[in-house]
Amino acid sequence: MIPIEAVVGLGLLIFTVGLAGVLVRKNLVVMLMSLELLLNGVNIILAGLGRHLKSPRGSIFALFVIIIAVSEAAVGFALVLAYFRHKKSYDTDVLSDLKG
Amino acid sequence: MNILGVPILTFLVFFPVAGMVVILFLPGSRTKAIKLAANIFTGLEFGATLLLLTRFDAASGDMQLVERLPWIKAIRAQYLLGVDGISLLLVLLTSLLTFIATLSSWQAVQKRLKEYYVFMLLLETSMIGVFLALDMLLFYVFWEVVLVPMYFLIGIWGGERRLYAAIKFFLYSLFGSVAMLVGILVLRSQHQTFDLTAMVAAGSVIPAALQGWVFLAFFLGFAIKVPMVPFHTWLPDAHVEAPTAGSVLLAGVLLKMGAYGFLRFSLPLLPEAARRYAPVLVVLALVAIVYGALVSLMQKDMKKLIAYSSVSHMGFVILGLFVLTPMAAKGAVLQMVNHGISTGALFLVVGVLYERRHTRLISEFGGLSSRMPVYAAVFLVMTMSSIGLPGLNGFIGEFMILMGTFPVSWLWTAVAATGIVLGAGYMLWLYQRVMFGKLSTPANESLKDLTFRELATFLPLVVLAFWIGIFPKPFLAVIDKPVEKIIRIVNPAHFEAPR
Amino acid sequence: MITLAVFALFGVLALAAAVLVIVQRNVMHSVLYLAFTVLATAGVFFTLQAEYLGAIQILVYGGGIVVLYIFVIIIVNLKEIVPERRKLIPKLFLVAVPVLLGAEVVTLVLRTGFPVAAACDEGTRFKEMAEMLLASYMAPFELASVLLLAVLIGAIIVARRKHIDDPD
Amino acid sequence: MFVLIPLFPLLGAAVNGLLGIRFFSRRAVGATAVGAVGLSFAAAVAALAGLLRSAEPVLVKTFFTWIPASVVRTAGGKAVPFALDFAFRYDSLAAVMTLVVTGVGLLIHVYSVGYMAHDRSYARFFAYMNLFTFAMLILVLGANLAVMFIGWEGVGLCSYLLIGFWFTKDAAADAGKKAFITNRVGDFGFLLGTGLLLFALGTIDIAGITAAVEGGGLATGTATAAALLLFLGATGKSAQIPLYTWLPDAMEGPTPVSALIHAATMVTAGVYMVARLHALFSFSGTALTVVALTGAITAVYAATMAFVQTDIKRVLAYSTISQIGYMFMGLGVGAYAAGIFHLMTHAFFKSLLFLAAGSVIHALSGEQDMRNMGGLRKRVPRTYLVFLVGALAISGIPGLSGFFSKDEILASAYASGHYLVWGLGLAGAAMTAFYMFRLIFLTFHGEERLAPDAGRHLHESPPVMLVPLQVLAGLAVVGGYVGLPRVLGGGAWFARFLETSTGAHESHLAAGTEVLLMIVSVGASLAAIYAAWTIYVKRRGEPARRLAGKFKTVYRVVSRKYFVDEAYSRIFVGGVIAAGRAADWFDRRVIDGLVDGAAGLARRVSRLTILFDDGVVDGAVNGVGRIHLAASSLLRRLQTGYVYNYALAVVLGAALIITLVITVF
Repeated sequence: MIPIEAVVGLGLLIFTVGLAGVLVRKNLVVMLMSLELLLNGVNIILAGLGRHLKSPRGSIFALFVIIIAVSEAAVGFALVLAYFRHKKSYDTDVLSDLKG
Repeated sequence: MNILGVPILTFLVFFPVAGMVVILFLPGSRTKAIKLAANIFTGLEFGATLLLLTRFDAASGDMQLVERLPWIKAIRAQYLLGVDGISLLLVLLTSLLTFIATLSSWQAVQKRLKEYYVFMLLLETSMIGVFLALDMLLFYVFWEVVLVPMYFLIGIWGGERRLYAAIKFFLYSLFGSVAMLVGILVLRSQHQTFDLTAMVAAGSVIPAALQGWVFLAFFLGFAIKVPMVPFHTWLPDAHVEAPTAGSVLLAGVLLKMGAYGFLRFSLPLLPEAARRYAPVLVVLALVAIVYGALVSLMQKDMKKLIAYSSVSHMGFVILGLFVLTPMAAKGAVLQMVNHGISTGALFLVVGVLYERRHTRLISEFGGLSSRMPVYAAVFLVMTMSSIGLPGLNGFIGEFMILMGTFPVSWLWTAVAATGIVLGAGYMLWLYQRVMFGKLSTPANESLKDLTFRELATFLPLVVLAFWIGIFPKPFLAVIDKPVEKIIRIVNPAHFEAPR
Repeated sequence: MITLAVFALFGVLALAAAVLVIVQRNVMHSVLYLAFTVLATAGVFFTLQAEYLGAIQILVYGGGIVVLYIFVIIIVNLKEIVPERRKLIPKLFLVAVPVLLGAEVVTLVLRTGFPVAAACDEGTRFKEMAEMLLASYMAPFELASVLLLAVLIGAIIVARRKHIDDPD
Repeated sequence: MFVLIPLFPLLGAAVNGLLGIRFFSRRAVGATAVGAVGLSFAAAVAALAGLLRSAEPVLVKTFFTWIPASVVRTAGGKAVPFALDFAFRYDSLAAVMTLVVTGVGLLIHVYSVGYMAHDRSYARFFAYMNLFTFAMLILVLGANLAVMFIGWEGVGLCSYLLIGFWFTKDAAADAGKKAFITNRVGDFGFLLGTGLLLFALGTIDIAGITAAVEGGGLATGTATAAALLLFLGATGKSAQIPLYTWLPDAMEGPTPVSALIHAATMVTAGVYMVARLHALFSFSGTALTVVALTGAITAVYAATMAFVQTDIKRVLAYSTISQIGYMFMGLGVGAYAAGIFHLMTHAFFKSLLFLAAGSVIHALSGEQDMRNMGGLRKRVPRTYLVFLVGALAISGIPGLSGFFSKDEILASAYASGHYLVWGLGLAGAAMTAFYMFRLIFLTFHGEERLAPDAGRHLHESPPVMLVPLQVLAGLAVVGGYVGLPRVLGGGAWFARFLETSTGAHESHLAAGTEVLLMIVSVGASLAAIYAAWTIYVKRRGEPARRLAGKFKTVYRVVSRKYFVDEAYSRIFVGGVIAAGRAADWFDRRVIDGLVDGAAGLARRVSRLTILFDDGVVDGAVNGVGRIHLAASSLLRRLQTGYVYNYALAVVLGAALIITLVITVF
């Protein structure tokens, strides 16, 4: 059987990679993609635990996470498009209108 | 017994408030309507007090027509009104003087008419409230409320230095009433209630030492109001700067609140302290009589002169109260009413001249008697009443006070009697400089005599002056029992047969 | 034993793809690797006997989101390559932080360990999941549908090309 | 019946006062005034008749309780209810007084119809005169001291109004004020006396007092004190030493006023009061002697001043003071009836003299200074005749009323052993004769020293003035026979009539000595008249001028009325004003100073607190503010606006929390 530690480890790794992606990459689209990675990591962990505890709750949660991910991606892109039309660039550095 | 469904005392106290509301709703522009409304309300109020007179039975000495409603249960403060002979007379005086004052300010006041009459009615409410309240807290509330309208009356419609005078008046009285409040609270702690009748019934349950302190607190509060000599400097300023109607009420009623306070609270509730401090107050009263008379000799402003004469007259009242004999005390109460009538009229007299010449300096006038004979007659009657000419009201009061004081100490009577001589001095000198002599300035030539309205304001006062002078029996009968009751508490030795 | 092997395979694939997604210069390549990662995780789901989830993953994630990315990139015809001006040290620092975070979580998990098999064996079959989904999780289920509708409208409005006569 | 006596003048005063001034013609005003006093006189006569017929000597009429009862503690410690009734008392003394007041008053009213004919405020004058008569009658009829006090002050008020009648003249207004205030000082004594009696006896009713005193319920000390206090009041009203200074100035008023008030009625009020309380005064011996001495000294003292007066009315004023001194002398020696008798006769001839002087002044259209008169005998013969009768009466020439009343007093003085008083009286009589005839010789005899315009339309007074003068002259002659002494065959009817109300004081003197005394006093008077004649007629006033020249200082002192006026005004009036000024200064500076000082102090303290407030407190507050600002500007830089910084911050935060969880748990 698959040891639970492995599953959680894998999920966590993907999560970390996603997080690094978000922090490192300046390109907005790539950041969004890293975001998706994050969520996938979480799903893996959820699925693993679901199986480990032999209850369907894990996968139900994962399902909901996916729904959230979908909506987040949609809104993300809408913003990106709007932003792109406005600023002609994806570079997050330009994005500093909110300077304090 | 009630009018329009409202118990009579409450009606008396709050009817002017109804007047205020009506006037508030009248548009500011329609001055005639406002003036009319004000006069109607004060007139009806006076009518109501006459109605109260019919309900009042002079035989019993204790409180009548008592109205009792719980007010603040937590501290057992009640909305408690009652009337006995003393407060009946003072209420009658208040409503009469307010009616006359309102009538007299028909031409006198031109600017901000609405507020003027609103304050006047508020003043009347609070004054009558003071005289009818039996619950000490309620008494204190009305006592404070009186200050507010008077402050504005002086502050807005006054003379040049009106702000100084108004503030001085307000702070002085406030200082006094704060001390009084302390006294009331101490009494409350001793008697567990604010109800005056209960406190009096309970007798002197307060230890003598504490009584001394409470008496001192009350003394401060009332002495400033009377005013007694060291605390009197607010009076001339307040009078000089107040508008005519204001000073009529200030002299006619406000000064009586102090003396009323002494008689209603200090004497019955603190008998031992009253007996112990009586000589001190008598000396202060004598000083007031002589000092007031002397200072008024030197005044150049008519109102200031009359103000200082009030200090002297009120000195007589305090003397009458603190000699602790029934005759003197009754004389003192009657003298309160007389002083209200004569000084009120004198201020109206000055007001008439002020309206015509806009000055109160005696040097500005002279020889008016030829131009204004009726005015001269009224002024003469009031001057004679003020210096206590027999046949007029002043004499009865002074005679009873002096005859009451004599058994206690002939020296006191002698000093007080000099007050009469000095009184004749400064009043006649005033009358002579204003009315006799030659017509000094051309402006005086064109002075016209009293109009019918002005005469109407004087008529009731002149009639009362003669009535009390010749037949004071009804007035004295009313105050006979209550005063005797109070004196019996304070000075029982007076009534016992010689052992 | 085989499932373990399959699990390991898919796991490594997913991880590699993930790393490549964030490393790639060209966005198009990143998208492709993202698709690859998604499919790998679907495989993992299958090994964990969460078949329904895996199917959903492939359908929704793979079909939906990845395709969406592709469209967006094509529409926006993202030509210029955003120069990564940042120097290496800050980059390393930036990578170190998530790694640090990951390490901490691991130590935390290890310390607490996992609860022994749950007392209630509700079974992971698809039937039990469906029943539970539509019983105790009915509210979130409905809310999810509402959420999706809201996002649908929101995305359209935000992304729309502004016309002059538009009110806002 | 006697109740009506005061009622008529009151009605007359009211009618004239309220209606007369505006609506009545001069004739109507005159008619109402004279009518009122006339009716009152008739009522007085009727009342007298009633009294003579009625059995008991005293009639008391109580109208109403004036001041209701209240308990009073008397000296003996008794708690007695004391009430005051408004009541009248009519007895023989009151009868005499009412007759004098209304009778003489009537004649004076008739006279003043003519005298005041062309005065502008005619009605006001008569209103005051009627009011005065009413007040005097109240005084005379009062049953207790309080009611008497109403009349007492009422009379004072009317004299104030009448003296200051021509108020446009400052001198008149001042004289009025001076009169009222001096009277008021007297009333001060009266009130204290009343108070003492109330305290000692518990009553101030005259009958009560007389009964209590005769019953011995009073200590002599208190009796003397009360008597002296009341006497102080009497001196104020009757212008004796020390309160006489107002009478000479009172001459500013119209002449009929002087006649009525300062001759016949008001000034006699004091005498009446002492006579009314004769029981009290005779009970305390010292009080009596004080009265007698004051009377005697005043008589002589006033006479000296009359010597040097040049104003005709002032001479008569001092003569009045002197004559009232005689009355007090009579009372002082216990001969109350004699005192009152002199009061009556004095009322006749003194008002005659005043009115005659009035007609002289009227004739000379206002001239009052004797130096510009002289030789009027021929010009106004009838006035001269009545004037002469008056002068003879006052000098005590036998056959005229003055002789009988004055001798009665001198005889009683001698009989009761007051030789000093008798001596002074005799001297006074001589001096009176001297200055009266000095006046006559200066005004009526010798050459005319008239001012040019005065002489032109010099005319005899109209009959409306002369008739009353002649009636008074008749009374001045006949009046004396009412009290014809026994030694001259008379029944001393007057004394017996007054016995009922003033007690029996028959001075039993041997007939011979009494006649001797009469001869001595008549001789003295005649000598004085002869001396006056020689000085002023034969040598035309030469010796007077020489004498004045020699004794310049004495002359100046006497003519300046011993500087008493100046002394009074400086000591009393000046003292009071100085005290007033000091009190006023004290009031303004010290008390207001204190109050304003307190206000100033409060202002300074508040300024301090403001400084403290700005410096320290605000400082701290602002300090915090500044720190805050600096910190926030620092923090501001954190908000770089770069998205990834925020992401980093989030992650860092999470990391920190987890490390915290690990380390803690």
